Amino acid sequence: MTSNKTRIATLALAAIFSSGAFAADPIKIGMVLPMSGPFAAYGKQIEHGVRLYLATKGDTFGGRKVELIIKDDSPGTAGDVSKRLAQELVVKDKVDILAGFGLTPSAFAVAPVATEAKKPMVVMNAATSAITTKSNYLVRASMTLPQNTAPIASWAAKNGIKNVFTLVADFGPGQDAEAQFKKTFTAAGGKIVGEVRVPVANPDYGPFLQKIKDTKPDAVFLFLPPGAGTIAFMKGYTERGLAASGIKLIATGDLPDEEIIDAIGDAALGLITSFHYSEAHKSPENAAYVAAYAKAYPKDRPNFMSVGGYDGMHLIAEVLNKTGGDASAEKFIEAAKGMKWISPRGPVSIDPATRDIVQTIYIRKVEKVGGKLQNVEFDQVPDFKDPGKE
Amino acid sequence: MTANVAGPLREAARWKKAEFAFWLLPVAAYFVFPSDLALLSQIAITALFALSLDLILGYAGIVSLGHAAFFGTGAYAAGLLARAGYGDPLLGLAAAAGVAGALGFVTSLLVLRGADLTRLMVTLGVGLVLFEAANKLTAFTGGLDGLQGIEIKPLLGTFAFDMFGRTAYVYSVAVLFAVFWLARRIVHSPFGISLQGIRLNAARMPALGTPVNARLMAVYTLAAAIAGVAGGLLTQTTQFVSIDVLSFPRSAELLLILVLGGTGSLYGALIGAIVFMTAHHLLAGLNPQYWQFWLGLVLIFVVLFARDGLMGALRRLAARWASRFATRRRVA
Amino acid sequence: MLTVLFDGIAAGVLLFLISVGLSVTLGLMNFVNLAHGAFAMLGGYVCVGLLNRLGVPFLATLPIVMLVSAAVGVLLERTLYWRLYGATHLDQVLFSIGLVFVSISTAHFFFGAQQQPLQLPPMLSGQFHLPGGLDVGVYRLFLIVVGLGLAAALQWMVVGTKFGATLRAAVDNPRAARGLGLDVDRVFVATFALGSALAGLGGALGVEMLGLDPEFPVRYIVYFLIVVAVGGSGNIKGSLYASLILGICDVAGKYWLPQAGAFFIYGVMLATLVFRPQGLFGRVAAK
Amino acid sequence: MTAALEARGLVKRFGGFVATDGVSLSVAPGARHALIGPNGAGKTTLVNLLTGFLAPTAGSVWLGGADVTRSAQHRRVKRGLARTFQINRLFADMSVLESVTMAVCERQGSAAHWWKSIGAHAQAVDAAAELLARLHLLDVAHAKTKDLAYGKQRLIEIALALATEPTVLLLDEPAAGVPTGESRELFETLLQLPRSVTIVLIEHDMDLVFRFAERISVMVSGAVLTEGTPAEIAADARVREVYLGQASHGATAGRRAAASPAAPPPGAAADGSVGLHE
Repeated sequence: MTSNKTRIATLALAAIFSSGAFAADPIKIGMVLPMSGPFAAYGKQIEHGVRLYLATKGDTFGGRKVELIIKDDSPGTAGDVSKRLAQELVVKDKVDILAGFGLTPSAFAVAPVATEAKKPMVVMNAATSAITTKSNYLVRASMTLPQNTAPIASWAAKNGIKNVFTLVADFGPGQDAEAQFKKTFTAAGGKIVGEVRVPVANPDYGPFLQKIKDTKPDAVFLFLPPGAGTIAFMKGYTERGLAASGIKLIATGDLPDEEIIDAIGDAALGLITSFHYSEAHKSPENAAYVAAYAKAYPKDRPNFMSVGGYDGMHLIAEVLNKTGGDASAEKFIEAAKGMKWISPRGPVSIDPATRDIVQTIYIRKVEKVGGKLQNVEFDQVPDFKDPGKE
Repeated sequence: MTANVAGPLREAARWKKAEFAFWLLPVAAYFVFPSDLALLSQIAITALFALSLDLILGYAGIVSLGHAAFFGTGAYAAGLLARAGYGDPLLGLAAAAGVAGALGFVTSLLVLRGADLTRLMVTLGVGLVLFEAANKLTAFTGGLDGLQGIEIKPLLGTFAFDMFGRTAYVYSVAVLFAVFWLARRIVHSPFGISLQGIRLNAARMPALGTPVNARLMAVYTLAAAIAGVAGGLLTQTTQFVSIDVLSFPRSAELLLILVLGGTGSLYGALIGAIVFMTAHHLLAGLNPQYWQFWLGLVLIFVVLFARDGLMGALRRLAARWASRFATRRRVA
Repeated sequence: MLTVLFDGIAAGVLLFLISVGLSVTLGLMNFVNLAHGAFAMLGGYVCVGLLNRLGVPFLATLPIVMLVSAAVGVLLERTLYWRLYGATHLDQVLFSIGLVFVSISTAHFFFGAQQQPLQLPPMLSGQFHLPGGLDVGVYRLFLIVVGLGLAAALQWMVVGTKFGATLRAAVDNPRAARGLGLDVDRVFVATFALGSALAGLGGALGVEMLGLDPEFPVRYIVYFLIVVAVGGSGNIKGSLYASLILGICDVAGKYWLPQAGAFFIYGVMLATLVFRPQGLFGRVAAK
Repeated sequence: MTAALEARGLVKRFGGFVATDGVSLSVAPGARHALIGPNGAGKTTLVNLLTGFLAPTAGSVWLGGADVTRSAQHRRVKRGLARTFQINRLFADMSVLESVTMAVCERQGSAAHWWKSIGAHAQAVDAAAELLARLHLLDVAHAKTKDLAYGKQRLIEIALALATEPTVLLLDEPAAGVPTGESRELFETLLQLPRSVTIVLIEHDMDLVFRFAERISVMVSGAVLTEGTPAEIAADARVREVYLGQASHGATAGRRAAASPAAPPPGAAADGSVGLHE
């Protein structure tokens, strides 16, 4: 009896001590991001978002101070590198949470580590739909490609666009976007009059543009990796008078994202896209975010990747507040499921079933706002789930 | 007569003390850096890859800008096999070696034509075509997203691949050593010597009755197979294949590693890999954006002023010590 | 239809413009300068910089671009390149790859990772239509004119002038040339300067269609090599024809058979290398 | 009886230039046959045609009564046809013993062995060592080729050829660039070669030629002018005609060689052979 009591007492004590112990020490977040090489801009923006959150909202949640450890997995497409870094973060740096992931391959490669090490994994950009299915400890705070593709397709079908010519870069994301667009657009009664997959590093879009011009579709659906290709295409589009001849240009919003829209220049005017974030989004949250960002990083403009980092960090913070600083995988994911908040991008929530993000997708048009090229939102699809999983 | 005349020739093939010492390093590393095993096993794999390039470049004198083609082929071969349910590591390596070797044999027919410049471009071209193919055949390779869902069975049915990378490390180092030992025998054998003959004076060899092309095809195929094994190892230890294994930068980087370490001496490949990977790891940690800059400078310096790489430097150092030691003896 | 042909020619000429510099250094000096793309990138940045920061008109930037590239070329030639004239092709490749790495980081440091915007003067942008459904892009037309002019000039220089003769002699057999009292070093410097200037010009003219960011030297290295490989290094006509053929095939291929993607152009390169190592138009090496 | 080596109407054109103009030549087994003629007469080109280093434009080559016109260089070597080069083609970074053993392995058919180290191939090493002893090279057996004096290197050039145990040996100016004293010594060794080896010699130094050869063919501008015993050749007016004004030839040979087409192209320095030459 007494022995029992004492045993219980000791257990209680132990519990207190242990809990007290972990409440004290900081919580380590290991981030895997491309900081150099072709996708260096991704890593930069995501890091900005995360640090901005910690700078504005403080760095202690659920009684534990947050500590960031960032690893460069450049080129960002080499899964073996990302996986090794994740392993090091877990084994050597003893991190409690894995986060970041600029591109799909690194997320895919790291997911098994999260599962085996029982660490929560927060995806802040990588956008292939299937990622969340690769580990039960994985939650996504950014977006999925189909999620941003379907709305523009249905919008096009609704707004008198009958025939569409699709042009995508010939790699995983491009093919996914093409597939999703076709699915939604044809289901809504639209017709695909031509489709082209162009090499990722393609020096000249002339022939494709000419082909489009000769096919005379109502609109072109475009998916290219941000960078040289996009710019060359947009310029050619105006040069060859496709814009003038009334062929609309529709795409997902990463094409004219704030990082490169200035490099595209006025050629981007009139481009219609569907996306979850625009610097021009009208809401007090975003106004505050944009202001803070401009103050912290005057040389850059906030884009969807920075918001991915920002919201990812918000998710982690809220979860810690909820669990009182406990970051063990099961508890973390349970707390994350169904979580709702107002992000700079608008209202978002985590789908309890898929651990993927549910958010409002906006239809935007590129216009000059105060001499600055912006994606101005004029229509929206609220609380839109990733259709890629159906 | 042979005994004393052949002496020095045999001596060359005999294992030196320094070599035994060298091979104690990986063993020591296992205990000294228990939490860096993931990195260490990738160093071992890179070393193996560099070794395969050294065989064709350092010994036979075949230049290549597309050696990643075989590395990648091996990686995908092992990966696809494992995904098809045949997850036994050794079986996977065998397959990787086989497929990559076959590819090596076929492409050797193209590569052996023409001089250095042509070879550089042909190897480059082959590499590019393979990359493009892997990128297009998403159904097989997963394209840019990479090949996942690879289940590797425990090594020898008992040692599972753990997250700390213990099994992976021991496995990689063991394979590296085995292949190194084989390569070491080869380069000291008549076959190996004739390869060096071809490198030193290709025009003379036929006049000695050497079927030059046959020899080169043989070694090219062998090197391809070894590169394939390295690729297979990477797949098995990371349980993932990204299209990056076929990329041009990988080939260029490998060339760089080998030259840094020193061509034509198997240890150059190993040391190059160790130094390069460690430097990359540290520099990338310090300032990710600009580590390439220093890399470039080092490369330029090596080519201009230290063409025999780290091995050369070590040799000179050893020589100096030896002489100093000798003089001290004399003084005493 | 006609438009496709026109675009093909334009694309070909662009290929010619960005690779002719390499054809000069490689073919005439037998130096594998993989850092060719770095010089092209330099030209691009100089052009964009003058245009956007100092507001120099586009056409006016071109001569400045050539001068700057040439100057940098000479500087590097005198300090580094000359050391490797005797060296093996492998060493030259490694050396120039090193240079490429350095150039990438340097560009990244000064201009950042993003694409550089280039706004063409109105007189060079847009398109006009000719009867028979031929749409002519003004800038493309401009490229064609420049390219063909350049080709003619170079051809004349190499074949028709004393300098050309001296150069060929100096390359074919430096020892003999020195014996004949030619200043081989001077010739090589001049040639290298020319190669760099051409690279810079190609880069500047290419920005509009190829874009410009630090990865430039690596991204298009393949295309330079393909042209040289197919054209046969060292003869200007060869690279021009090769570029035109590649350009037209590439454009036509993309227009009618987009699935083929980049395979096509690589295929051409490999086939050429295997069956005619000296290039389609290369003179058979004496060895 | 069949000739050890025979050329029938060999022709070689480089573009418009005819280097070899219908050469027919028959060398009897065990012969000591010399091939002379002014520079540019096409002697070396002929050797290259005979050994398969070049493919003839027309004509055929017969070795021990078999047509080898189509067979590759290394095949002809296996059939017993060996040569030395006018300009050293050696293995700069190998030890003398190593390179000769390598050649011996090639002949003994063990060159493709990849398991046992070359030093452990006793037969090969012994054979190589004996050969070196015969050429008085045993003392430098372990020296690096590039560290040896030019005279020694010429001997190695010959040693490599002998290592293939030829029945027919083509010597392309074996004494070129060798100081007179050493060249005598060198020819002593050549004279000691067994009769089982048929020797065709190209040489400019007339005294050496006349001491060594039993038959001499004179080549002029790619064709055989005449053939005969040394006495006949010495008496032949046309031959004098050819050599008139060539008195100082032996002296100028070296300098000419540098500029002659046989000189390696620039950049060949990489293979070490040219470096050795200078």
